Amino acid sequence: MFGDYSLGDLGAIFAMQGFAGLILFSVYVLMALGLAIIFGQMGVINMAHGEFMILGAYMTYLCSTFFQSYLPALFPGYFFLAMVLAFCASGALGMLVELALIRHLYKRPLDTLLATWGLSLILQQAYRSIFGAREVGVELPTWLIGSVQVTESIEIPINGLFVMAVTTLITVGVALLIYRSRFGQQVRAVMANRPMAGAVGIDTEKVDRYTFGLGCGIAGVAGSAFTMIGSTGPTSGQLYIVDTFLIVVFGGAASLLGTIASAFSISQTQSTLEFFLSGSMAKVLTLLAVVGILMLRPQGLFTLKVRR
Amino acid sequence: MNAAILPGSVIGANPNAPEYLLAVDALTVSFDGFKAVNDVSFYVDPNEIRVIIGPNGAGKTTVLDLICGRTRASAGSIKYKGQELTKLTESAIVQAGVGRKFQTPSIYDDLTVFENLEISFPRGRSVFGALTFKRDAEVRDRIHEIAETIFLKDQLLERAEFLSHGQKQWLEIGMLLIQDPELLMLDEPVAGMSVGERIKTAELLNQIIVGRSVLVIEHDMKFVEDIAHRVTVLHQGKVLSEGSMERVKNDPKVIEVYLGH
Amino acid sequence: MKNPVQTLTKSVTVNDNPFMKPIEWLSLALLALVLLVVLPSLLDAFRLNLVGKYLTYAFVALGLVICWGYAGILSLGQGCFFGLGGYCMAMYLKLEASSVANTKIQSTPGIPDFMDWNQITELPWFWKPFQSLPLTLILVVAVPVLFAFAISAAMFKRRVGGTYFAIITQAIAAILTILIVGQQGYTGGINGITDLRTLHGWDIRTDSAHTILYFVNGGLLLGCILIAQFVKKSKLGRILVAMRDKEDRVRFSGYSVAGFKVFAFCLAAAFAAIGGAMFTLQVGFMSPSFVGIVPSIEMVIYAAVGGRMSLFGAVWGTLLVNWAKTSFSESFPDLWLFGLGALFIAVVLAFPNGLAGIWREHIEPRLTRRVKGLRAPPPAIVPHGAPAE
Amino acid sequence: MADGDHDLNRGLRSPLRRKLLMGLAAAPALSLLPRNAFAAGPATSAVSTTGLAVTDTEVTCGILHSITGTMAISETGAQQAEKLAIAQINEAGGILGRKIKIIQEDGASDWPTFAEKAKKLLVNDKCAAVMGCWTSASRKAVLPVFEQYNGLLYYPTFYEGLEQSKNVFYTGQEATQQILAGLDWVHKEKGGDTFFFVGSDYIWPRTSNKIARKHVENVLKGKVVGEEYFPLGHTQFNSVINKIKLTKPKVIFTDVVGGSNVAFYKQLKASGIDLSKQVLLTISVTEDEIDGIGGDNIAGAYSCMKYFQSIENDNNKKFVADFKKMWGEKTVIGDVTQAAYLGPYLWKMACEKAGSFDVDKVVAASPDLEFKGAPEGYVRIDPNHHLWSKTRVGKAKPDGQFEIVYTSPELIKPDPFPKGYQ
Repeated sequence: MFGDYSLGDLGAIFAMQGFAGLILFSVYVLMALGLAIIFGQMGVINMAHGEFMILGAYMTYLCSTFFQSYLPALFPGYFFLAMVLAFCASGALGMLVELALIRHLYKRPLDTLLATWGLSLILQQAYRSIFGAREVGVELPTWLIGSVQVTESIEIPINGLFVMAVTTLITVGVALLIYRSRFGQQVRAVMANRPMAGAVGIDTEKVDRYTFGLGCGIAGVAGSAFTMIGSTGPTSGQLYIVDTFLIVVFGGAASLLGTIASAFSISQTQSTLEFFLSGSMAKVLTLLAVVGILMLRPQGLFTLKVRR
Repeated sequence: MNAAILPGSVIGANPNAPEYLLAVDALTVSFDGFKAVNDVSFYVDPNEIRVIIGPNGAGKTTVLDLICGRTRASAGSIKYKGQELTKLTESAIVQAGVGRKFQTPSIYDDLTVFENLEISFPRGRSVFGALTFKRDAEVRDRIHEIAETIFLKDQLLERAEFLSHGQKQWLEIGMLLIQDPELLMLDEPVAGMSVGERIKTAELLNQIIVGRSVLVIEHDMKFVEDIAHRVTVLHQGKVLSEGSMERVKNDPKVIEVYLGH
Repeated sequence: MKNPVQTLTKSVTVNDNPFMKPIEWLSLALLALVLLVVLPSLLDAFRLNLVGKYLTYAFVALGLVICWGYAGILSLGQGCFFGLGGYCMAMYLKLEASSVANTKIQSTPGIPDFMDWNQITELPWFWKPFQSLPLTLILVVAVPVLFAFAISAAMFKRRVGGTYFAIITQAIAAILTILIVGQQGYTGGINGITDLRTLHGWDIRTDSAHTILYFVNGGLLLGCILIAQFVKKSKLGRILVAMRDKEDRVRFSGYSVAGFKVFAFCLAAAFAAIGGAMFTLQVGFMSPSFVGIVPSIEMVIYAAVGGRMSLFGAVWGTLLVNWAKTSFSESFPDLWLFGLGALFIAVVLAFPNGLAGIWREHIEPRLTRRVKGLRAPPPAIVPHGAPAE
Repeated sequence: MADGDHDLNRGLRSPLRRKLLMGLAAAPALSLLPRNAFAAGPATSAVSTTGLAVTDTEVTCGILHSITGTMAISETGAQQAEKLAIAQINEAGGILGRKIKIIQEDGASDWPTFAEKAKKLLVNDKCAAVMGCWTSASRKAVLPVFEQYNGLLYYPTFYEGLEQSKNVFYTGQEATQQILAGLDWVHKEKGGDTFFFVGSDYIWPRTSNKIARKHVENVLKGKVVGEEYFPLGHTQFNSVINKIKLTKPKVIFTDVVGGSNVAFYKQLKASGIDLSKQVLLTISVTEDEIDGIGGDNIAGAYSCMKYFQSIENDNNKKFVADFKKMWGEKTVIGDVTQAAYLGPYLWKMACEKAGSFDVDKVVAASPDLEFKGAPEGYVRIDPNHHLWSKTRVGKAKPDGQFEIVYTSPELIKPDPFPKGYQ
């Protein structure tokens, strides 16, 4: 298929394709990070993860309309405030959900799946009632639209770079929080041994609530960022859920590094296959490969071998 | 490990020789580089009661896990009646005649005592065997017999979760008995028991060891002294000492790491 | 003292494992009465066909009771097996409807219309077996069961369980949907296989055919309940429960756990497949929208509402949820999703045993007392803490 | 039972609402009066001989769309238009002197439900006609029902063709009508000779692209340099956009639908492809879709439809005004919405020509009927049950409307089984 193209063309395309892979990687990490915390650290199967993302997207939509109507001068910068608000809204909702629902189900992980599926239906209908059944169009500030011209033929989408930056920031932030902070220490302690953590004076319920809230908040930021590249509608969250779970599971649920590695390998596979095959087959093959590998290596890519 | 110190064994004999019921040879397992069990060898005779002692983290439970196939060995061999166990699945090991009791009572809470014992009855272990399994007189009689032995004959129809801790331990022992294993492995059978239960358990063990070998992990020295034919002391994944309780008790190495503190 | 106690215990244990307890016979009779007598006499042909459609989901729920309730394996991919069973049946019906006489306007007469549109000029090899009815009837069950076997044997051997299994089955449902939609020349794509007319020359679209199919469906469902009851009452049923609680212990009682799980999963797949085939017959088409994630999870909720441990509950749960869906979604389309979501949450939080739990805690004790009172055995015979009460 | 009255009332936001309410409330009372209020019509025994739900004052019409589920977004406009048309017909005296009574059912985005409800509308409610369905899958599901019970369906969506049923009238365009004129235009005006096809992976895009490819290769003597399909709901298009950049087609031809649509155009815009320079022709974006995509993201793209809200003629001005009056100022009107609006009128005309509501007679009277009052302009029913219509190319503007840059000079003949395109 490359016979007709000049070397320069091919080089440019490969460079851009590399970036496409990196952007997809960032998107996947952003999608999966919140879930990796909730599912990986807490063992809760949050089927409403997509809806928490969409809540973030709707917050961004509200922000954009608000700034357009009342503060048009500040419109170029609204996106940052929108992401903060998205984090707060999804995080707060997450904590509420933890309080009302999840905390009763820690011993029954499969039941969290059913309950959160119910929650996702309720949230979808709520979005539909509040924002209407149609997708909403989120106005972006002009500086986020378009692409950077690197060379004559290499162009990199700005929103892609922005997503990459957001992903990097959040990933580093989460890693620091989990592995370096006092809170992270408590989270890990609670996950490792709940009764013992309680016995040494950690308020395990509070840690659970904040952890769940953190995961949902990150989902909200992801949703906010995705308004740049995807649709915002009541059922848009459903589009992400299978991919997200596969990434977390494939990475070996308990490790953030695993999630990142898994997002990397899946995104690279998919983006390469998409380039050489047709889109639908690329998707099927990627999913099949992931499922196949999981069947052979159920513990995922990265896990510690321990005495059971 | 020096085979010469084992009474009743022949120096230089092939460890695979059928005189040993169980021959553990150079057994090693490592978890991410940490060697939980390191080059452990010991040999159990038919009808012998062997107790494994050692401080926490010595690798005692891991050795049992390795024998019954729960954990896979990194190196070494485990031969049971001349058959290599390290390659077999757990269920095949059980079917070969090795029974295992866990540290915390591991019974089926949702089933009755009767059903707990019935499941352990060694017949109809394949899928279709289980489908066509009939609760006939042989099964009933055997279950009643075992229930009597483990002091639970009045609780047969009770759901297992309502039993006391001691009763649960007995039930699990009963579940092993009904399998009629030649090698019985017990992980801390009297832990958490009241004094009365402990005496009853010792009595129970003395009853059931007839005609089989038993491998026991236990911390309770009084209890160990009561039942052990021989004792193996593990420390940091290695065999520290082995022999009669008397001998082990006076081994300076043992005193230093274990009995001393 | 010793003897009387022993005989007492024995006299209980001798009868402690009948195929069905009186209360269960009663439940079965009640279900049969409602399905085969009450509903057909109350409902017109149209509504009856609707109930028939719901009952095909009950097959899936029934399978889930065995696979999820008893064996603890939650599958989010039951739609795959329902769909495969349904597609197998639909392929036969479609071939029959695509006779050369019916399709003479096509460029290749005698093949299904959607193949003709996709420039396929010859019947693909995997369609050929479906020219024969007996072969089709075998494949309706065999294909999904083999598929279930292939998925589950690999995973259970490697001890994939619980949440992982659920997520992987979900992914498989997603893959299968994409494949069916994408390979439209061979599968009919997103429209599915439609316009099915006759089964071995018998027009399945008439009201009388629908009524007959309804009774066949009801009969098959009761048959599957009896099979499930047999499994549940056999030692295998108790092993499944034991496995769900203490998988290791079962392994150390000398059982190959993977084999039992594979069996439970395949049985559930077989039930789902029968349901799918009956669905195709009664509704008249099959499409990928019954294969995907959403229907698969909805089928889990049917079982959960009925009570994940109750065979009869599965049927009642399916009927209840679908009835509610049809009537509420007509009158309050907005509220319906709120209601369905709340139902999921309520069942999980407040009624983990579903309808069957409510029945068992509130209605059955009274009934049992009645029944026992009539037969008047000495009450002393019930030992304290008798099972299942 | 959710019958039409309830839903209709809820949506009405105008003086029209009050009038309609009064009219509807009066309808039952009318039957008590001697037949003079609406007595223009002929006797019931004359207009209905097959047991349809026709009384001296009323005739029942079904509306069958998804109110819930994923398709509700798309189907809203169609059912609104159908209700508007029916309200207008009623106001003007109904059909054969009878008011149209609506029975609305929810297909719930679920195909068996469509079949179920279709059967209910035909068997229980004896509807004389049904306006409904949106996706091909739902139409395929109800088709056997309509054929079995000899019902009458008016189907509004542009679709892939390859179907022709005695019991269905297709008021949208079939694929050749929609596509060929657009391709010809882009070839002639924009010098389009190389094409890249991107579609969602299901029957409509695949069939449409097949027709488009044949036309490009055989008629336009051009080249298709790429053809890609993505699963419904796919949201990542960067790889295919790179492929487009590599192959440098003159024209990107798209039929991506749903949430994927939004993602595709946002990512296309972000990748630096400037739609004012790169020609993009789509057959899946109407004013409805632009709402979600965002006008900025798709401005400059060309869409190929038979109707745009911005068509300048008196019929359309009145239609747009009435529609907004009934359903709110912010609503937009897309191609399917307008096609749905035609259904009740075509039915009315056929009934009046036949002098009967009997399905066979209505069907027999339909071919060659002309409807001059259509917002899109004049249309005619072909004997193959599809409509003769013009095809237009519109250029998307940032405000979400289209600037019509081309209108086919003549009505285009519908050809659901195009020879040479299969």
